[in-house]
Amino acid sequence: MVNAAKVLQDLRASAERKPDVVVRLGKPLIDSGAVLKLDADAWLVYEQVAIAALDMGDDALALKCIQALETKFPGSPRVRRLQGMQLEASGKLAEAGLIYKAILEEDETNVLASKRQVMLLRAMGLPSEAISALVKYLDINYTDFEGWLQLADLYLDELMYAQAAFCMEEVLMLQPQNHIFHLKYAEILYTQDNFQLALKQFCRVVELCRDHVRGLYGIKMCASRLLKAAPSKDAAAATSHEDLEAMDLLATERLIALYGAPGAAAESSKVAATKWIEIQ
Amino acid sequence: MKFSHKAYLKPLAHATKYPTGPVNGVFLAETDSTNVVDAVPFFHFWGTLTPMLEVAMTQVDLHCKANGLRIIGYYEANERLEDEAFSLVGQKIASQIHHVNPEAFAVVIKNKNIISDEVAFLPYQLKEGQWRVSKDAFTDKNAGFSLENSSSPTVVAKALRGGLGEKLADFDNHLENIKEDWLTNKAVV
Amino acid sequence: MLLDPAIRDWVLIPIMIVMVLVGVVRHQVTVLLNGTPKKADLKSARETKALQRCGLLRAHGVHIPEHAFHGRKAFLSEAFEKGTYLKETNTGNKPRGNVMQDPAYVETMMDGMKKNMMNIVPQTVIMGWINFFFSGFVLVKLPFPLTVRFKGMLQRGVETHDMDVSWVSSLSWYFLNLFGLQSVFTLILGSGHAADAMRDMQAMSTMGMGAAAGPNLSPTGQPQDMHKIFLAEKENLDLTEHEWGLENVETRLLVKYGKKPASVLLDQKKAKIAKLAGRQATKEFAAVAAPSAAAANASRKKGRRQV
Amino acid sequence: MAVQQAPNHFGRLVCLVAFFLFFHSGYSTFEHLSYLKAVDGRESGLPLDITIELLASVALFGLGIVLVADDFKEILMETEMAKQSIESLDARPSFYSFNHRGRAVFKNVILKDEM
Amino acid sequence: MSAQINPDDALYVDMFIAKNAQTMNFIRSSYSAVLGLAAGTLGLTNLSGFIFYLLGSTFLSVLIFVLKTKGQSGLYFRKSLDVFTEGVTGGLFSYILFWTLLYGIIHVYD
Repeated sequence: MVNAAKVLQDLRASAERKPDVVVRLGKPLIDSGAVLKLDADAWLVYEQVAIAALDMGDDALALKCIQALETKFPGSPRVRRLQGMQLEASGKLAEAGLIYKAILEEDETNVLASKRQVMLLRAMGLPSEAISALVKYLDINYTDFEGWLQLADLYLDELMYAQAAFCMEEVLMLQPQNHIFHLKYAEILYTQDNFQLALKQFCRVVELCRDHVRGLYGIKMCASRLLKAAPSKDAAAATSHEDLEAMDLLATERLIALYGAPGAAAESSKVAATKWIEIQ
Repeated sequence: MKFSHKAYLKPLAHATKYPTGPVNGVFLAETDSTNVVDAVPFFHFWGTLTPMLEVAMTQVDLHCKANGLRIIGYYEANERLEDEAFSLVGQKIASQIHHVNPEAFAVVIKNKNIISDEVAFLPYQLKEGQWRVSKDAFTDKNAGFSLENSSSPTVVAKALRGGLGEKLADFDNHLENIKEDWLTNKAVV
Repeated sequence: MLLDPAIRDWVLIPIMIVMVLVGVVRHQVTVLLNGTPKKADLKSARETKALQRCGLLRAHGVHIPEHAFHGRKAFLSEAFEKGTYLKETNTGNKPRGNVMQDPAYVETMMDGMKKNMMNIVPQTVIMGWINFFFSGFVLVKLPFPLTVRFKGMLQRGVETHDMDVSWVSSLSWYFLNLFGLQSVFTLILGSGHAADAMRDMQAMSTMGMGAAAGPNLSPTGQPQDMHKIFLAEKENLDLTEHEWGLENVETRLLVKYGKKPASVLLDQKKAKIAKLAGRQATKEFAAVAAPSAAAANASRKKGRRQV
Repeated sequence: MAVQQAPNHFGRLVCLVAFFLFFHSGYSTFEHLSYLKAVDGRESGLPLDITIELLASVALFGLGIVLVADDFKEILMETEMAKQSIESLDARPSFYSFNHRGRAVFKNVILKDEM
Repeated sequence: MSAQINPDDALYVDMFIAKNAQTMNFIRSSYSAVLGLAAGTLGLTNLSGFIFYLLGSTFLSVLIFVLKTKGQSGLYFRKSLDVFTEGVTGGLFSYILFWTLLYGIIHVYD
């Protein structure tokens, strides 16, 4: 029992979306009432399980959790948001919208409800409305990097790479140590054919996280692209030719070392990767 | 096109492992036939970004050459349950494949049919420069698409209910941990 | 000299126990009081966040490329000049009403007061209790000698001139407890507890100055002219030069993997400084102005706080 | 706060033992001093056995406390980040959408029993 | 405001730094209380009391260094030597309080 609670807590902290695991662990906790032994954590577990249950389509369990929360915190916007999410999950988008609207009328700064409204618009199949709603939200809640990430994804869905890159720059300023955000920015830049900048960002990824495979692949791609291309005109910002070669060599060396370690990769992927490195 | 059991299983397992977002991948056939023998799962996030896609495509290509295979099709599953449209990015990738291999097709997974006895593939073909749904696929009326083993949907649905999807690895998984066998996925078959 | 054990049993230990208990109770009450977060106003939130955004750009602009930085800089400076983010667009012209009639201000004020009260009341009560019943008591002896300077501090309430300094009066025992019980509270309540003596001291000192500020209002607790702050911030921003952290990332990476000696980085840095020095002549004014402007700004703020 | 790492029972035991030792030696000291006062002896240091007992208990306490306290976390960003996957770092719980295929898929998946 | 990225200073997780400081604080403050009680019981006075505290703290630091950090304190603290210094002065107040208390109870009263 302690273990289940611990795993649930870890999942809450890591924010990974594993609804099946959450429901599998959380359901017995809630059914047996053992969850109440967790004191203050109990209500977080209820919320977590409710959302996971909605993800899984287990509406009965979700309802049970939400009702428990409702009795404990009557009228709390956070619980009402859950009710809205439940309506969303069962496809009653308009009714969910009413709930969020009501929450925002009481407290216009309610962050959670504003975010749900964005996702509601997206669920309705109105991506551009969702984007403008999110832009409006971010104009006020500037420091919410999750919001910027989400906006980047919404733009990416619409293939608006330049805008997505802008959002990622904001994320980078808010969360500069997270290599994943550098990676995402790098991949967006690469998609925009901005190989020079992408190379630098990929380098940053590997600098922050040693031997990051995705980053190494990125460096390799960018370096070989830049080496093949004619030297660019604005030489000031560009990486020097010898540096490019050194980067190319470094990425090659690290990738070969990673794949070459005994038992590091399945034979088929090892063969493909090694050949890939050769022809690049 | 005749889909082998493996080629039917992997895309669906991929869609089941990552049920909350879009996924994509490619189909492989033997060089001299149009029978789809295998599938390789690619991504479950950042599907619109190209660098890793380029890597994946080249590596699959190399894998194919080494094993007498070729890339013959592309599959994707949309995030939204009822969404069976072919995405823009998907169309671009599929067109690229079509460029190399004129027999190429694309499949959008019917999310509602993933775990059911019905075929969950909705094939698209490039006709007059447009990707169009191939009507009545997997029935007697359309000989273009069929399953090698007509019991595949039932068997796959059963396996996926048992949690087979978790064992599948796509290229994203491979990049995070190169132990993951994304090209052949021996653990799933 | 020895003391009567009755003093130990009825004064020394009770004072300590009472202080521990009061600390625990106050922790619980503070937790209860904190349970009700107050609502903020959307527009003032936007105002503060915009300032934060500018500060972030100045501090973390190093992480984004040149073009991205300049785009943002231009945007923010224009927005600040025009007052796009101001709560009330016509602040400058409107005569300011009585501060006490602004409900938002009063609310923040009350909130701060409540918190301060929670800190001060129990301490005052205990102090009163000790002063009333035990004033002039000598409770305990410090096991180490101190200089005469400490006499006033340790023997508060005992007006004897020739008593050894290490004897401690009741009131001073109280202070000793106030600081020393930290660890006990950490053990009982877990850290981050509300029974923090340091906070008491702060509460007392700010009370003396009569300022109780909420975080959402200005640091002085007085509504100030946001437009002026925005303009000052704009000035700071204009003077900020962009320096991109990824300029030499390739070299750094090569050094990290041991492909190049670390001295390369040092050489690069030197070359850069030399290059900057060449440009220094023209930029000197800006370089001098930037820190002094910031300093002036800071001192202005400080000055306000003391009012 | 409620879910902590598994409590270290050995550490607690050590603390308990140390506490009894401490209590015992403290009480012995008290007795010893009362005796001295009763016979009007001059106070001159504690007997060696009490001192040793006391010091032993202090040492044991150190051991116990160190064992009972939570383990330290590695603070290097690199080690921490390397442990996390892209999915978890790029996750945005407040932006979940619910009309995804998961509802169709999971409804039919049999939940495995608890581990 | 010069936030130049310096490759020499590694990046840390602030949350864990705080967590470690908290743990350290817990260990140090509880142990200073124990040390204080012991010193009071022993009836240490003047300099010997402070030397006792220093010795005790060093003993504790060594314990932490060996048991908690397994000899690699650099992994858990920004400077390896922090293990020996962090929280030592902070614990002094509690030490003095408990030292005085026990010293008073046992040795000062009749």
